[in-house]
Amino acid sequence: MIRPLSPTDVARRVARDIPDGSYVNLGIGLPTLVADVVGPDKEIVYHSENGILGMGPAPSPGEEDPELINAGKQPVTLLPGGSFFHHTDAFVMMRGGHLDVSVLGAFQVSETGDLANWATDEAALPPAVGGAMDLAVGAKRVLVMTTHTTRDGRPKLLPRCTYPLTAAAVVDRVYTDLAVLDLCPEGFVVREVAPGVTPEGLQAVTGARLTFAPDLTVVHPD
Amino acid sequence: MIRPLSPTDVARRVARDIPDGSYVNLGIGLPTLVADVVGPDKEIVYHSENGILGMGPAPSPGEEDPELINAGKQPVTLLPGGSFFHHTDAFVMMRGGHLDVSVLGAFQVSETGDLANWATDEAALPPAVGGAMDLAVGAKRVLVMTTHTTRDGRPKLLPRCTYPLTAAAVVDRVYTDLAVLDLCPEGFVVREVAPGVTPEGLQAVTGARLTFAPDLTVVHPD
Amino acid sequence: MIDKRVATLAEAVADVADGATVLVGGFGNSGVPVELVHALLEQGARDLTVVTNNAGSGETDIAALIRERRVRRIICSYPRSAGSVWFEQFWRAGEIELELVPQGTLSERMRAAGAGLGGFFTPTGADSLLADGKEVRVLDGRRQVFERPLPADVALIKADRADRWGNLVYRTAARNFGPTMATAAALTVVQVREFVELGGLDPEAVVTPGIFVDRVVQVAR
Amino acid sequence: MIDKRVATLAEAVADVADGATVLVGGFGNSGVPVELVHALLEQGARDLTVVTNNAGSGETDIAALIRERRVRRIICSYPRSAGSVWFEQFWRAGEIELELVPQGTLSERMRAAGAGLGGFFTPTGADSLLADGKEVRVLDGRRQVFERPLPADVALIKADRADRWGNLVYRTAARNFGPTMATAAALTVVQVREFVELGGLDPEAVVTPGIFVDRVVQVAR
Repeated sequence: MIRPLSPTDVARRVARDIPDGSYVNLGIGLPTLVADVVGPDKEIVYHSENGILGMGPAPSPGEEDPELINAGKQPVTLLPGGSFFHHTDAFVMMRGGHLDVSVLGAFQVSETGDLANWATDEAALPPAVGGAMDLAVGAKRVLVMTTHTTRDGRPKLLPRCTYPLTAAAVVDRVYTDLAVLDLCPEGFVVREVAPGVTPEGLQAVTGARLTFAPDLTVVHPD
Repeated sequence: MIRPLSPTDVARRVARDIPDGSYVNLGIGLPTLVADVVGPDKEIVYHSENGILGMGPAPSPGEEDPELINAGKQPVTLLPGGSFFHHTDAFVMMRGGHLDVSVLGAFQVSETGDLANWATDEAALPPAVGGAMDLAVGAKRVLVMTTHTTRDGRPKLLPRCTYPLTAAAVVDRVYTDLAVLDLCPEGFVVREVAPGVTPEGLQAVTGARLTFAPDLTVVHPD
Repeated sequence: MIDKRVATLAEAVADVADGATVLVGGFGNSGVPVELVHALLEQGARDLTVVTNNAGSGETDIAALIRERRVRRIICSYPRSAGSVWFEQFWRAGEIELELVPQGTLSERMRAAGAGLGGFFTPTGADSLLADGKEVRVLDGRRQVFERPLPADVALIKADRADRWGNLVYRTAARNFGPTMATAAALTVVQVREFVELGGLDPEAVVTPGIFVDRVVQVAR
Repeated sequence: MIDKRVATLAEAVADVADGATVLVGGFGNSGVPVELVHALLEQGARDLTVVTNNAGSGETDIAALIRERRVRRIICSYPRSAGSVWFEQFWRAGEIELELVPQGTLSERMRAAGAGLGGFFTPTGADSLLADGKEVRVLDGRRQVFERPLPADVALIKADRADRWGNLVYRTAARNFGPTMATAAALTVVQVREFVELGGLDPEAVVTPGIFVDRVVQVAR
């Protein structure tokens, strides 16, 4: 029986790949879960593109500062050692390759590491990009955290993205509710699968052709 | 009898053209004299390209701070309201057109407003440019303060510069020991002359053809 | 004597012209110069190009400017939010133009304007449709798109404290676009919480030196 | 746990390789990381490209590096000063290469490297012989020259105080090239006067956030 990972379990698995001492930007949505599950043994400096390094957890109710918000516009706190800077400098950090890890959501990822996470083909909504493209091109490692398929069961890991690209050939690793996959010269290489997931089963819900690592294991979120 | 203006008198004449409240950069050498003669009725904010706004006068002997220096590497002070910033921002101010006035020295100025003030044709010394080119292209008004001729009597105001250019078509006004000249579409237009200087006499020591303003006056430094 | 303090919000925005390009600071609801935008609304300038990160939300500030048909064109990175109903309605009706710019490029284009540069190449967006029609060049082994400076007539920003020279410090993440916008506009107008004496700001900690600021008005919180 | 403090100057520069490009902060004698440069001299790396505003003076720091034949090439804006005798002697003998860059362009090229940009157009020097061989384009009605980023292997800079995350504040005009150089090098090494506890620097007044810093060593004044 397939037991897909919960979003929190995927976040735990991502957290394991973030080394102590890293400078990390967590994209809006699923990626923000990562901060909640990183263990206290690691000191991670979280970056927010609106001008914060050293972001701490959400404030207690009633303690919110309406101007101290993260990129998702939620109230946050600042840790000792944190700092504020202006937007242009925040993007120097991103685009300039100073972040160790960027964790992003995705609509689609291609087997060449292309990322589509800012626009669908829906023309009824105005387009909006925010910092997605800067995050995708700049970090030393770009990790994608997403469900393996769309809500209606269509694959998100594809030979080529059909949605507008955010950036080409930037994704290093993808974490889904069903698997952990690396982007390699040969395309998607599956390193780990969720409990009960078979290679055939995973391939059936994936648009791109998968390669399975010889040492394929079952995901251990912790 | 010709009475050339002293460097201090030239500085006084320049100072008269600097409006109250201006942001001003004074180049190394002669231009630094200007700060000494600006009257106390004007509040001028002096900029130094090494990262200072609101520079004050030289400190009293014994009060020097070896790290608080101006672009000429002389010890200075900071006025209340002054601020420090990094070099890149200092040049944003210069190149970005934020300075009201830049006062520069010159080896040569051409009748089209070209400025040569960083290199001669002497090959024995290594070339050095510093911030000269940034100052010349960026300020809202570029004023040149120089002797009318070289020490050996050769003209500095020329049809075309023979020394390497700092920047083309940037000079607004030239102040020499003999005259005040504007750069106009027709070339050098003489506005004021030092006591005893005749049009013919001035033309004789000038390389470019001069036009004399109909309301030509004698320089009053104060 | 330099004194950039003005007494009223109305005075601060009195001469914004029809057709002006106006930079408006803020990210989400942090650092938005709400009172200055409302003063601009009252002042009546129209046919504006507004440069800002978001496209307003609810019924205040930028959303109100849009609702009152003062904005011909908006240049921003993220016009969509829970409350961006006025923008969305006008956009769907074809009554407002949108230039979508990646957030870092938006900030960097304003910086280029303030820094007197002619443009820059950036990898951001170079492989996306936001590079359509723009020059793309391979530099340092990656595709990069040429982006041009984004200067403006007016910047409206919010800071925390100022002195009469217009030196500014900000508060937490409300700093966001303020320091860059201040450099990019011909006229920079700032609302602050508090005025301090000249010399009352630490010269090592001034974030926006007064050279970039034209007018400052106090708005009590 | 992040702790960028190192105990000795020798440790701070231990792995600078022969052939490295090294940014050295300072303007005149203000903000020069003298002790770090001396540690580099002792460490022995040679064939260096040194990027700095001036070319050293007297017998210390950069002048000493030149005298000891460690510098193959210098990229700077103003190599000539009263005491720049070693540089001048080597330059005349053709034993050191000089790339002369206008001061603002030098700073901006390092910023471009730190900011991940592919280059920029600037009016500075566009009409001068320093634009020879470079692309010149008319933008916004003026001639502008295309300048490329200037990245480096190592930056040696001087700050005033730091915490263990590598956050930095500077002192007066000693700040100069430090904040920009810190962004442009793969390895940024800083000498400071004093360490403070984490949280001991005002988050509103940090000038160089620790993300740009790799090692910090204390040098008593």
